[in-house]
Amino acid sequence: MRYVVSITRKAGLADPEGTTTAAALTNLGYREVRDVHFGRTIHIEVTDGTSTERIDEMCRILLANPVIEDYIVEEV
Amino acid sequence: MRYVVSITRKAGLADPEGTTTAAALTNLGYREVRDVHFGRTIHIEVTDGTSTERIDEMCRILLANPVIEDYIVEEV
Amino acid sequence: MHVAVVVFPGTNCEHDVDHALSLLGAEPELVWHRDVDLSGATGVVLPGGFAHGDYLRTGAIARFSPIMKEVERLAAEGAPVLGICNGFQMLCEAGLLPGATVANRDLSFICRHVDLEVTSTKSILTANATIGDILHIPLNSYEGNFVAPESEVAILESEGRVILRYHGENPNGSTNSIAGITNRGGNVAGLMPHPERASEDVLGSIDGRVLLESFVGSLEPVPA
Amino acid sequence: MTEALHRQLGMTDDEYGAVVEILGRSPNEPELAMYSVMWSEHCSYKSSRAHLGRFGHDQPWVVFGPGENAGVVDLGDGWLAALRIESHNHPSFVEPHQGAATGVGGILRDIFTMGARPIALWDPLRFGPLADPQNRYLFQGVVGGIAGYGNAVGVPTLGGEVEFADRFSKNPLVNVMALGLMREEQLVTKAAAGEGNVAILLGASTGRDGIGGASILASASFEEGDEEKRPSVQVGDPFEEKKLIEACLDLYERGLVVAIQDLGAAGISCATSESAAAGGMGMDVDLDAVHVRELAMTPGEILMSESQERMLAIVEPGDVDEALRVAGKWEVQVSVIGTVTASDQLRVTHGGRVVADIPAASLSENAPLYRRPVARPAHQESLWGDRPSLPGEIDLASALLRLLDDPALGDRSWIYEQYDHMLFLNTIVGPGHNGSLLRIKGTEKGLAVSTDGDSLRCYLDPRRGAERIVYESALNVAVTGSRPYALVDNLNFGNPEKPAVMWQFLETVEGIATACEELDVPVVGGNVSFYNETDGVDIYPAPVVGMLGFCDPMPTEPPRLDRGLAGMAIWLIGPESGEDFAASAFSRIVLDHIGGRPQAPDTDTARAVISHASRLAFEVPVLHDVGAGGLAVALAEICMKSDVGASVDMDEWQPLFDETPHRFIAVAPDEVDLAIDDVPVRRLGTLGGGTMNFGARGDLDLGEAHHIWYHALRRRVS
Ligand SMILES: Nc1ncnc2c1ncn2[C@@H]1O[C@H](COP(=O)(O)OP(=O)(O)O)[C@@H](O)[C@H]1O
Ligand SMILES: [Mg+2]
Repeated sequence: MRYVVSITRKAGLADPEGTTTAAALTNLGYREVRDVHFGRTIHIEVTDGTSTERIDEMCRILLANPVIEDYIVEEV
Repeated sequence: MRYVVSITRKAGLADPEGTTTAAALTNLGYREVRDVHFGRTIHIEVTDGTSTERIDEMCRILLANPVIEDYIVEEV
Repeated sequence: MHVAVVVFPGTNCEHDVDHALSLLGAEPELVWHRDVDLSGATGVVLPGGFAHGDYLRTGAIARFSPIMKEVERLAAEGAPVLGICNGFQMLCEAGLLPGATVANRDLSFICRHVDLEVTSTKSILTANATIGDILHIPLNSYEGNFVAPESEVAILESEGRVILRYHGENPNGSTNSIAGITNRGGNVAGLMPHPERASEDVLGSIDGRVLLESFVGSLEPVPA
Repeated sequence: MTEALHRQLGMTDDEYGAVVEILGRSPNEPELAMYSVMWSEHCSYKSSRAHLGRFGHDQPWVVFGPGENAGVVDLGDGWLAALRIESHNHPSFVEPHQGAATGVGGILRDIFTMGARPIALWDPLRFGPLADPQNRYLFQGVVGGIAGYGNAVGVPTLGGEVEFADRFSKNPLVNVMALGLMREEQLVTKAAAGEGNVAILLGASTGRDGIGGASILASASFEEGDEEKRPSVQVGDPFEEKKLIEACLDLYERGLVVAIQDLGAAGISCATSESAAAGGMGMDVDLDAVHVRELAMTPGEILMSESQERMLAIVEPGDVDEALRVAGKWEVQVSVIGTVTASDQLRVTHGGRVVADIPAASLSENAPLYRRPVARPAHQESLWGDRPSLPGEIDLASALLRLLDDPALGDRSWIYEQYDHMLFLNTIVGPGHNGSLLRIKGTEKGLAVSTDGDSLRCYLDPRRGAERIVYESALNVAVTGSRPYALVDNLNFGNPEKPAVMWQFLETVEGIATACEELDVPVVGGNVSFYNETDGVDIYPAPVVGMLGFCDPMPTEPPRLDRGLAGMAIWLIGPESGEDFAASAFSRIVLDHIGGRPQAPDTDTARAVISHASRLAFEVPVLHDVGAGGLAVALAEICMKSDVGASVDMDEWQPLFDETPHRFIAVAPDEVDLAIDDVPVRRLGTLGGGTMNFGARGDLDLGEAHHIWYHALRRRVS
């Protein structure tokens, strides 16, 4: 089975990739763009029967940095 | 309105980040992990009425690298 | 062993730190990250590089190396622990220092000399310096942009734990131009720039010496 | 009707016939794949091999010339240097970031395959004009890829060079040079010796990366609509490579390796066959043992995969356990995949079946060899006749500003500040000066490197252009106090099936070989990249040389451009003509003219000037070779880096901008006497003030010059 973890930077913290991309899109003429934020996803394939809690634990321990990031776990 | 673009590396290409993270999880005792792949997401806030096609165009032009990445666009 | 210089897979500044500390009379010893014993060490340096390729997040995987338990023990006992660049990022990930670093403001790697202002001398890294000193030292990083929740930054500032700040231009967008910080005890310190790269005249600057000398000076003599 | 498989793989009918003759039967699919890649232009040098023997390399300090993975020279006291240059042009066009990154990875493996620790990189680059967004994308991607890989793998990039010209749109050139250092005990080669010895595969797992990729790609031209044919891109993993470097160096230090070979084009098939053939042996290879990244790979795929970051080590049976332990310590994956045999055959099995059985040496030794037709291009004469017509008078300040605003003449720190150029604490003179200078810690020895190319001058006259880049690189290392010691060359050309391209190629070989003979510099390695052609348009002939200089002792205060002080005298050392404008930056930028015939070099002057420079480097604070942009640009660079103006007196404007070869500027306190027999020396003026003052010809404000120069490249990429 497979889970996907989506990680985003906590609101209010610098997101240079997002800021730069928003500026680049505006420069290219995409005036409808108001804000861009970057996130990352981690796709994890695990043996069947692995619980969401287990993935959540991996996130807390290793995959996300609680100081600056939020995450959500979804089965896919 | 908001869209999220989810970008993943094309199948078959090496994913060193994924491989290294999988090994780290295994080292930490998560033996149920079989495979890890990294992706990225771009969260875009646009003025109301912006079409999916428009976001798709941004992806082709700037946001994704079609040579090595696949992407999907979703409204959220 | 006087100072342990820890080597993780992907670390690359270990020999440089070894070289610079040796010039200052310290007795550094390179230690592999899977070693579990630092009982002979009176201080530790986590040098720069790309431990585990900087994959996942800088310092994230390294923090779980077996040796980090010993580093945490030494830090708790008040021994000097210094993280340079990638080593600084590991100390943040391990919770020994607050905050984190993200991509540079301009999204490009920066390798050049920058000016640093010494803003506190209450740390193992700045004890021998003088507040207001301007040091010319190389910066060498892609993810050197220091960030922390606002409350955390306020605490760092009010407790005088920002020890080094970029002077003049802020090269990477770091919050409050922060280049180096310390813990409450002053014995754990981290900075993004590389003092070992400014430790000999032929390298163009010796301004890093005062920092490394502070560190070496804070080490206990080797037990007889 | 489907085309015969061998043709799809880029083989001619004759080449296919040769394979049948060697085997005495038709090849099966994996065998045909092996021959097709190993006999490709990229791997076999079939169009160039016949001519490369022209390069000399029998100087006594040469340990290995061309033929091994890298050239090796002796530095005395047990020290050896390894050097090598490679191109990754086509992959960088397909995917600039990964293409450039894997180019760096590949060349580093060539260095540590010899036993040396890689200590520095250089990156000669060529792109189309930056006004085109596609070119900007390629340029930024390539620089980012080199930075991303080089920095993370922990090898500093100390310099390079860059040119922009239309002919490189759709066909950028990405060359990388690497330098390694070792103690002589550590030297290893690829020759597998000893029946029964064991072949161990180290490093990344094998996936379906770039099968037949880099090599086939580099052996054919691009045409519009070719996107679909492009093989899958290889993704670089600098972390894996860093582990491999440390593991291999550890294995050498413990004496656990009989021979070692990196895996590049054609992957396992190439590494095993080359290693066996070099030792006059055969090898049995078991593909089931290979650690793979993907399930269900066919034997052909495993054999031909070009997955990065892999090495093949030959180890004595008694040392295998220890070797595996050492690799394990560095967290490098290993598999034992083969045995050296006395049979001469490369025998590959999979699932108990023999999937290939061929004479190991035939892949390289029997490779086709072509003497392609050669003819001087029809337009060459008229190009030579089309000389730049010079205006009588010019506005000197505005002409100089236009040159300083050129992205290839302006400040290149936008590039090199993205590269770690300080790691290892050896960088004594880094990027932004002339040659790089590295110290060898614990000795008084120094190593200098300069990479140089000049495709426009080579287009106007390939032989003279090639000779002149060799002399220029020699002068660039001389101004660090080093003497020219060894050279590697990267020959980037268009389609060799065109006689005009072969003419450019042969003229270039002759030019490089002649200049190296005159300087007594061995050519210890090189690389040929043909088929740099898109939609029928060939690139300018673009040879690039990497000159290694050596000094012992090294100057304690080597010259740098930023060591000039007000009051110091400015000297021009070397000839003046005021006439060499063909291919000059002035003609290209100010006159917008390409034509004429560049001046021929003068070997006696070149030698005298080079040796004078390397002596003066021990006494004088600033030495700077006069290159693109002539005297005016060279002076401006000194003024800008030293942050001091200058007063210069010239009767005419032409000598400030022409590009007569074999000249450098020295800046020194007034009392230092720079004169010498055999070399013209003339005092040009004095440093001081806040402008560049050209007497009656006016002033240029230094602040303004600096602003334009600093932003010339930057403003075009951001
Ligand atoms: N692609 C590049 N990568 C790194 N450094 C570069 C690059 N291009 C130019 N440089 C650096 O910029 C400086 C000026 O380059 P160049 O004008 O070619 O030198 P020179 O004319 O003295 O041969 C050199 O120090 C060179 O190493
Ligand atoms: Mg040059």
